[in-house]
Order: sequence, then C-alpha cells, then structure tokens
Amino acid sequence: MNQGLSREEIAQLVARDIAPGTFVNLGIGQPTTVADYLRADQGITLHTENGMLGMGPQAAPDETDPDLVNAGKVPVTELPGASYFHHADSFAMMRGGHLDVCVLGAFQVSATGGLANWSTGEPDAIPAVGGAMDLAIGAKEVFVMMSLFTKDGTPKLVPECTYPVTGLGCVTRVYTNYGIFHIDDDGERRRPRLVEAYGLSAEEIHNRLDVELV
Amino acid sequence: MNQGLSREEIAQLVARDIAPGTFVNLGIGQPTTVADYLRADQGITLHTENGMLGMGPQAAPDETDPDLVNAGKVPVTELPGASYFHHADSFAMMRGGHLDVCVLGAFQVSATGGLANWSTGEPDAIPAVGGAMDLAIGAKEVFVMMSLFTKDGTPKLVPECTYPVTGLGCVTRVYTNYGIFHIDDDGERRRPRLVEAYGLSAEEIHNRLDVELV
Amino acid sequence: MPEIAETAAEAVSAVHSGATVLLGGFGNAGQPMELIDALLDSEATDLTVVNNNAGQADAGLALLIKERRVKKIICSFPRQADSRHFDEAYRAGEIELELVPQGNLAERMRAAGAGIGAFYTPTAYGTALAEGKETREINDRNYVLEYALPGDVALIKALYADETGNLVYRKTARNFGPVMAAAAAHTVVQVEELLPAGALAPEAVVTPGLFVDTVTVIGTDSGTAAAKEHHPALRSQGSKTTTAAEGA
Amino acid sequence: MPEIAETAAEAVSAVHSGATVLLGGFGNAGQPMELIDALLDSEATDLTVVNNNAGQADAGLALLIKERRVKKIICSFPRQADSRHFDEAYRAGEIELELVPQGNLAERMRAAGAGIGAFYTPTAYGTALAEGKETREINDRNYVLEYALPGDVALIKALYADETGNLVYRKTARNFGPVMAAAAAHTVVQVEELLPAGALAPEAVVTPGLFVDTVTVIGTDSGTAAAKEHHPALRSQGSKTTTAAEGA
Repeated sequence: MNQGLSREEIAQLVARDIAPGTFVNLGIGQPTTVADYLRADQGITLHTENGMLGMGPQAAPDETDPDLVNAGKVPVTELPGASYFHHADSFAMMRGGHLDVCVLGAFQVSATGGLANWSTGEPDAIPAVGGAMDLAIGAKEVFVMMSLFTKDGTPKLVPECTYPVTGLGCVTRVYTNYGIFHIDDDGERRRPRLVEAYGLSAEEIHNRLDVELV
Repeated sequence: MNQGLSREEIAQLVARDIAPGTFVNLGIGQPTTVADYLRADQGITLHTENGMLGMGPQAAPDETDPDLVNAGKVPVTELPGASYFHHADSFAMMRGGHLDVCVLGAFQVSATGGLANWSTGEPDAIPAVGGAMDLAIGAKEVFVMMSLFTKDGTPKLVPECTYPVTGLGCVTRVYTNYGIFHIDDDGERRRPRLVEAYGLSAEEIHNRLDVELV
Repeated sequence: MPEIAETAAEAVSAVHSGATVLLGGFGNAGQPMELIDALLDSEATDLTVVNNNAGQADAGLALLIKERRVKKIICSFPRQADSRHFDEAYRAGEIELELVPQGNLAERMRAAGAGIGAFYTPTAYGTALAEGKETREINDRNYVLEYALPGDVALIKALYADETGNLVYRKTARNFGPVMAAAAAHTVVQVEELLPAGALAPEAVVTPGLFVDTVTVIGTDSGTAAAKEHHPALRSQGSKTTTAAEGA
Repeated sequence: MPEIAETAAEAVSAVHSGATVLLGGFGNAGQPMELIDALLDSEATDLTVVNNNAGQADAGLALLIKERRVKKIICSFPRQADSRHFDEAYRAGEIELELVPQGNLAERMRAAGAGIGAFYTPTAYGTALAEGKETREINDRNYVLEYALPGDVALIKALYADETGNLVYRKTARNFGPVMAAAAAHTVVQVEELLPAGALAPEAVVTPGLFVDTVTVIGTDSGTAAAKEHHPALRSQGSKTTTAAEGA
C-alpha cells in the first residue's frame, strides 16, 4: 500500500509551516527532527523545557558539554541571543502562552483536538509524563506529527481518544503521512479540516476515518 | 512625666536583639534607623522590598545612584555579597518565610500579636498599604517599634486593634519607650510578656495597660 | 525579534483607549518616564493602569490622571506627599482605586505571565483588603484567593536589550520590569542601548526576548551611570550597534 | 552566612530518616551526584524524594531505591531505559509514586518557596493526573488546584558560591536548582568553587544567599568546562579563596 509521506517529509512540512520569527518547542523524538529542516532565514528561536531559549543544533561528538543538553538529555549548542533560566520560569513560559508553537508526537488526536501521547493506558505500564501535559496546554499552537493509521490500519485521528488524554482541545494541526489537518474552531465547536492530502485522495481519507471533517 | 526611652534608644535595643547572621527587612520610617546601630560583626544582611539583599548605608549626597534606592526611595549603597532580583522574587522571599526578622512601626499591636499600621481608618483618608501586609505575615519574626502610649495617654498595646489590621497574630516582639514585650505562644494562645521595663515600673505598666500580661 | 521603534511615540502606539497598561518602576528607578510622556502625548484614554504608586507631582502618570484618562488604577501605595492629582481625582470620585498589597500585586502579575489562574496567598488575610474574597485554610495557615492580573501592554525600562529582545536591568531598577514583561500581551521597553544578538551573556539575561515586543533606545541617567561600570551581562566581544547618543 | 562543609558526608548530615529531599538536576546536568553518593553512604532511610526522574542505571538515586530507602518518589518521568531499580520496586509495590507533570512539579516547589499555599494550573486538566483534584473555571479556562510542595532538605549543584551563599549556575544545569533552594527548609549545595563575598556580580546572582544553608566544594566536569570560559557573574577583581583542587 502507498505509505504516503516519510517521517522526514512530514518533518519538512512542519518546518515549512512554522511562521518566521516565532518561538518554538520541539518535543522529544520525531518532533526533534523538525529542527533539521528549519532555515536560518526563518529566524525561529527554539525553547527547551530544561531552561533555555536560543538552542542550537546537536553538539558535535567532540564538542559536547555536560551542562548543555536538551529535553531529551542530548548535548546541544547555544546560538547568539540565547538565554538560560530555571525550571519554574521555563514552564511559566509554556503555561503562560509565550511559545508560539510546540510540536509533539501522538498516539491519538481527537476530532476536537484532544491529545493522547503520554500513556498507553496498559494496566501494568509504569506511567511517565514529563513535560507533555504542560506543553500540550501551553503553546499558542500545538502541531502533532504522527502516522494517520496504526500498523493494523486503525485511524489515529479519532472521534474521541481511547488512550489516556494529555490535554483537551489543544491540538491545532495534525501532520500525518497521508495529509495535514487543521483543527479549527468555527465558533461552535472544533473540527478537523483536511488541508493537504498525500498518497491517498481526500475521499479515501474521509472514508477511512470515523471523524467528520469540515 | 518620664518619657522612658528615646526613639534612638529603642532603635539601639532592636539592633542589639537581632541575632547575628540573620536576614532582616527594616520598614520605612523609624525602623530604618535601626541600621545605624547594627554592628558589622553581627553580620546582618539587609533586604529591601524593591529587590535587593546586601543593602548598605544611605548613599553620600555626591554618590547617589538613580537606580539604587531602598523601599523609602532613598538612595542607598551596595555591600559585597549583594544581589538584585525582581519584585515577585523579592516578595516571595518575605512570604516564603526566608527573612528572619522584619521591623515595623505600628499604630496598635493587639495582645495576640495583631498589627495595625497601614490605615487610620478615617473615612476620608486615601488608603495606601505598600508592602506592609506582605512584611507583616512574611518574616519569621516581626518586631514592632512604637511608643507605648499615644500623646493623650491611650495604650497602643491593646486587647484588640481598633484600627484596621495589617495582619493577624504576626507580631513577635514590641519595642516601646517604656518596655520590651515578647508575644509568645504558650501552646494555647499568644500573650504579651513584659521582658524589660524603662522609666516605669513593671507594675505601673501593668496598671496602665488593658491587656493581660504573662 | 522585537520591533525597534525609532521614537517613544511609535513605541507606545500599541496602547489603545480602554487598555490595561502595566507601568514599571518603583519611584524613579526603572520608571519608563519617556514612554509615559509619549503615552501622555497620545490619544489613549479610558485606561486601567497598574503601577506601584498613583503618580507624583506634575509629571507622567500624575498628568494622565489629571487629564482624567485613567479610569482605574491598581496599585499598592497611591497616597504620597506629592500625589495631589490622584488625591483630587479620587476625592472627586473620578478614578477607581483597587488597592493591592505590593507583594500580591507582583504575584498576581507573575501568575498572569506564568499561566496560573489564581493562587492562595497569606498576605492580607483577615484585613480589610481581603473583604469579600475567598479564603482557605491549608496546613493550619489561612490564605486569600487572588487572581492573575494580566495587562494588554507593559511599558517598562531596562538597561540593555539585544536585537532578540533579551533584557538586562540595572540594580534596583529591575523591580517590576521582568514581571510586567511576562504579564502583558504586548511589552514595550525603553533601553539605554541596543546591542547585537550575542552581546549579552546568556547566563546573565534577566528577561528573555520572547517577552519583548517593542524596543526603543532612549538615553537617561541610568545609561550615564552604567557607562562608568562594567555590567556583568556585557560580553567583551560584543560591540554596540546603537548607543543612546546615536539612537532616537 | 552558610556553613561550609569540608566533606559531602558532612554536607548531607542534615538529611534525617523520614525527610522529604529535593534532588536537583535534569539528567546529569545539575545533578548533585557526589551529594547523592554521600546520602547513599549515610544512614538516612524512609525518604520521600522529589526529582524529575526516578534514578538511572546503578548509581545515585537508583541505588537508594534499590536499597528500599525511598518510600515515596514525586517525579514527572520515572520510566526510562535504565530505570530498572525503580521499575522493580514499583512493580513489587515497594515504592509509592506520585506522578506530577514537570511544570506542575516545578511550580509546586516554586509556590512552597514563595509562601503560596496552592494555585490553579491549566496543566493536566481533564487528564488522569487531575483525577480527584479540585477544578475551577476562571475566565473560560479550566484549571486544577495544586498544592505547594516544600522539602525538608534540598541537595543541589551550582557552579560557584560566594561566602554569603550566593549561587550561579552553568547553562542548562540551572534547571531545578534555584526552585529547590527556595522550597527547602535546609539547602545543601555542591559547587565547583567557593569565592569571597563580592566576587560575584550582584546583577548576575541567580540564587541569593539567604536560600543557602550549607556549601561544599567538589570538582566535577562542570568546573573543568567552566575553567575554559569566563562566567559573566565573575568579577575580574574577585580572587578565588578555594578552588576545587584545593578544596574537599
């Protein structure tokens, strides 16, 4: 079957759509790869939850600094104009709505922008949340990157999350291998709108999802 | 009539009783004069609510700095070991119980350590509170400096404050021209104890106050 | 990157009538006098102003009040020896006063900047300033519920900005600046000098640039005093792009 | 003035069995590894530990958990590739876990340090981590009530201390340090170097000395890295009293 876009292509689309001059937090894992496709002329400033704005690329192996890491604890670098601050200030930036965009992975996104990305809900799983819930409700816009379907073909854009939620009504855009969805508020409620389709036609996507699209 | 101690003598007693190595906030007005009697070997660090620890003496007239003032907006100086911080952090220090002592003036102190020092309660008065309420409840110990009686002889250490209160049960010591009172909690309630008397005998003080002393 | 305004007038153009304006400063220290003067010259009226005081003498905020362009003031200490314009407006019933203990005022703005909706503070419990407010006992201590206090615009003064909007302050002129910068939807800063990105040491930045929307360069006494010292945030390799003398 | 401890063992002697201990660090950055090792060598047990994680591999906090000396851990991210000692204790029901979103964790400690009893946060509203908690709608946004989280002792790592206890940190190693220093009744700090009063620029101090009770000097990689740079808080006239090499 056509797999639509690769993970790298999805990251490229996210990078393309981040507005110039904004402050952005890239979540751990796949979202981190978005940084590889941001152009210098976009003037994006990266925030890392562990207390830094103006984060640069990953450090070269021979230039790592034990005191300069990102949220994934990977050694990174500092750009001109950077600043450091403590954890309460760092999360105040998120919670206070000062970040323009955060990019997160997801198990599921609901039709109203609910996000499930922190727990599979399995009874024997050891729970861990990190900064996911803070990021989900904090940024002005929350972009999710995920495959549109699980390996067995089950949609991940769903009427309601069946996995434990990270935040309610917080996702504004969903970047998937088969298409980009914007979850807009039409004044009455939030609903996803298919903005771009890849590999599948818009009609095929509609048919395979159990979600009413605008 | 014997006036007991002078204001300067009261300030000297307060300075004498501040424990070495402590962090202290001296309120605007008379409490500020306590600084004149602190000895360098006491190692007291002064806090000013407008964002500084390690405040030094008032600046000489030809060495004033527009950006270095105390809570009374008087130009002051900086000592080695000083630090600056913003207003929310400064009041967090008070409220969080990190200051050992603050010294305040008062219209009245109640037998249980209630403080009235911010408003005369006159109907046409324009109210103003500043940092008084924050200081009153913030420091581990609140020392009050005041005359024991008004000009017409009315006690200012009272069963209950008739002036609008600044804080409840917050005063731990009262330094007056006729004596020093400690307001201790005996496990059941807080009551003043006359610790030193000046100019009047302990009995005379007891007789002239409408407050039960320990 | 913040907008660089050529003039104070341009810098304060974000203040619209009816706005809630957070005005920095404690006494003269950190007070953005030139921005307030520009606000005075603007058409903005019907303002809610948050400041520690309510104007002094015949300048700045006092004149805004004299002209009855402040409908409400939220402050801790309105009454001063030279607060005659406020006193007059207040006694005439022509200005609303919300009196807030200074620490609660700072913490309410801090909450607004930090996305905290409300908080329980021990300050003012049992006093007239907590009348009608919710209270709660937590671990044997009594608290009053206070709500976040956001602003539409903050007008503040810092010492240096870099081109990314990072700010550092000078001595006790820091006071309300960092708190207001985070609490306002739009933050306007007057600085003594504007420096290139990289000129401020990241460890010593006090207000990160994401809180700053507009910067304008205005030389004052603070810059004169700073010129005699080395501010720790200045990296030696940082060359200055605009000095107060060259700037607006 | 803080007590200067000659050894890490002396520094952590303030931790008694049953204490709530705030452990700084995010990953290895800012983690007071030598203080934690000293805690491991102490008799303290029955601890409640607050840390972002729940120990890694066979070191520090993980070993405290392995030895079942941690009755409860309050953290945001216990599960990691190498968190096997926590995993085992947790599955055996031998450690209590309070899972808190990272920002709420930081803010709860910030509240403790700032004398705020509780606060309304939007984080975790509607999630399993807010189950059973009070909620409130404020200006059309939903919030969860979270309480202050104070510690009996904080063990943190900073770069430099001066003799009055003022601290500065290095890069992202700052993380939880300043928040924990204020939240604990007794704060113990390991630093690379101890400097005389006046050696740190007052504008660049991050944690004022009144939050610091015990300082001990321990050289680590951070000090090695710092030696190649000029930290902005260092005043050129400040001569060093104790370097890591000379110290404990």
